[in-house]
Amino acid sequence: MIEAKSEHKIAPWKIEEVNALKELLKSSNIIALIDMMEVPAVQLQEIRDKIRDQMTLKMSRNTLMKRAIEEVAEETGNPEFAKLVDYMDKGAAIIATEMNPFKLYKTLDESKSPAPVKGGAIAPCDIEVKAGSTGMPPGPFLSELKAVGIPAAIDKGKIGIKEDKIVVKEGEVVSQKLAVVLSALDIKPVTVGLNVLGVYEDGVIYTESDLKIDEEEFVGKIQKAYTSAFNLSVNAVIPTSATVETIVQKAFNDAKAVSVESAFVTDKTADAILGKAYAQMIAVAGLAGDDALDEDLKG
Amino acid sequence: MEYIYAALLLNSAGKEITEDAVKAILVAGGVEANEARVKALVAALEGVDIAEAIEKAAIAPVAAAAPAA
Amino acid sequence: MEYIYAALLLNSAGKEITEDAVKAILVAGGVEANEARVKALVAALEGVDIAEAIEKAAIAPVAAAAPAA
Amino acid sequence: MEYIYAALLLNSAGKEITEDAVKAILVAGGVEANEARVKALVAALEGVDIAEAIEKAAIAPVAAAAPAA
Amino acid sequence: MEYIYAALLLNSAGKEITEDAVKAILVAGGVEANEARVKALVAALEGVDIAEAIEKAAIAPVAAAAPAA
Amino acid sequence: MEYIYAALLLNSAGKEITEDAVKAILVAGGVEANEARVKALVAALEGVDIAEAIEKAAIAPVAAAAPAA
Amino acid sequence: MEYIYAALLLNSAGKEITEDAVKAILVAGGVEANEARVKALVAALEGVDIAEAIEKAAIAPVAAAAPAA
Repeated sequence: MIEAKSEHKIAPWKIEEVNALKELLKSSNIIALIDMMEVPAVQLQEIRDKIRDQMTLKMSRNTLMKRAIEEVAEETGNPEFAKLVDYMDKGAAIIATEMNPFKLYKTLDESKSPAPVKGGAIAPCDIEVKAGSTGMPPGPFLSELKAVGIPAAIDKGKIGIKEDKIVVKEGEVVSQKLAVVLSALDIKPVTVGLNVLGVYEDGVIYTESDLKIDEEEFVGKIQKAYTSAFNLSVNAVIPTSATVETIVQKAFNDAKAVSVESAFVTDKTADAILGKAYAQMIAVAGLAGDDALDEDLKG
Repeated sequence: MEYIYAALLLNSAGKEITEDAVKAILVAGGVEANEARVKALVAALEGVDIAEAIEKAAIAPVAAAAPAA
Repeated sequence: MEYIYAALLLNSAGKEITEDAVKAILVAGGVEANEARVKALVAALEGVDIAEAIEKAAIAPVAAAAPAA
Repeated sequence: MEYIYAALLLNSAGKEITEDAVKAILVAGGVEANEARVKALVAALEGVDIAEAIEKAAIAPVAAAAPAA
Repeated sequence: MEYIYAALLLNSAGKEITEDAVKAILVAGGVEANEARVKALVAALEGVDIAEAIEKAAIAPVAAAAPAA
Repeated sequence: MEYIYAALLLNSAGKEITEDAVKAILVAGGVEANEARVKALVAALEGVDIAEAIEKAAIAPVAAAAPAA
Repeated sequence: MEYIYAALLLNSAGKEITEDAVKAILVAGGVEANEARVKALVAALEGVDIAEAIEKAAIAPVAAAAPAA
């Protein structure tokens, strides 16, 4: 460990930096490690502007952040906090906030924006180039397109793409040449922003997979729970204000079904029984042919 | 349903639905007429407007289906 | 409709639908039985699966309602 | 419908639907039990599979709705 | 379902649905009446317009099926 | 529905549905537990196959029809 | 599903769904409450209209019933 060896002659600015980081770490209940490696400067500035009021973002060297975290964990007697360093990655930064980890994640997620894919990167999805004019005049771009396998030609004085084409599949590496072409076509297949590496709150460290909430899934679960409760209440006849009417209706429908099936006429089911017999008569009349029918039934 | 068919046959023919009439039809059809069922049926149909009941049967499902549209 | 009800009664009672049986029911119901119509009915229903036709009738009104909707 | 409810109660409790049992329930409910209707009910329910009739009724609307869709 | 059938029997007969009445019917039907269930049912039915609920039941199924489409 | 949810929570957690357990949950949820309802709930669930009762579609359509209309 | 049932219990009782309330119910039900799951639940429900979800579920059973038929 380089730091261990150089402990006694550590540069004063580093000590200051670690102290500043420690102050930040102690300032809030929720501490997040985020990854901002891939975020271009322009976007980063936009994001910082957006989140400024809700959280403090501080970049530093990993070694210094690690040291600050470990020292805070030790000073506060909180070994769980020290585990945050396990989530550190290159390009990490610290966020201190009072926003709960789930809200923090949502806020950061919503602040992401589309960006061009870089050469050498893995395509995050199938990248498709759409047919149509590129708006560019004839020139070397035409051969650049062709070189990466995009069918292009001059059309009405501009370079046009002849058909939709998936130029790289999800998971494949985007070549340097293709990246340049996609950028020129203003195709932004990646989303960049601050990715959560780990968030500490109250003794628990949350990772992205913990924090990524699928609201649809929750809605589905709520519906399933409600339906289950509704069915159980009705089927086991445990009346509640939400189900008592349905229970009454089920009992009535049971009685009606048995009355009709047995042709035992009651004041509530006379119509249904007579109607059923009539409908059957009409159905059979339909099979009987005109000669077998009286005037009323001929149609 | 034999009992009901017998009653509707009478109604359709414009005859009164009496116990004797229902029984006579059942017997003619080779059905052993249960005295109590005949009695109960005739009593239950008293006061029922059969024409209206049938009409409702023909229309009811349609009416019910309407809000579904 | 009396003729059909007579046929339904026989079917429901598990009897064969013959001209004589239909006629007997009609007469018991006080209906003058038209010979030709009885013949036509019995002929038409020969080989017809009445149970199936009736079953469909239970569902039909709703289906019928669809175009009305 | 009192008579039907009495029968359903017995069926649901796993008891046999007899004239005496139906009458006892009706009387307990303060209903004057009509002898003929009780007899008719028990006779009418002979041969009816109550559980099946109830189940069918619960499903029918849905099945019926399909063609309407 | 015995408890609800007993309650509807009373309703159908135009009687008030009281704990005692429900219990009496259950006992007459040979069902051991659970005190708490009777209480809970009677309480739950208070404020429910049974006639209206039943009326709705007669029409609803078809209409309700629509959103499933 | 609080009582039902309490029962389902216990069932889902593989715990026995007892009066005490239901009451404890309700109280923890800030609900005043009605003794009779708790008792009725536990009694009603005795012998009920909850997994099956949950799956079996209650004729919700009726209840559903209201908002659908 | 225990977490969801706890949340719906609170919702049904007109209480606010807070981390503490959910945890209290789970613990009362003998369920070890996982801090992260409780937090996730409460956070997720902040963006969900439970009343609306339930209303929609009330209609769904019809759809669910169809394949069951």
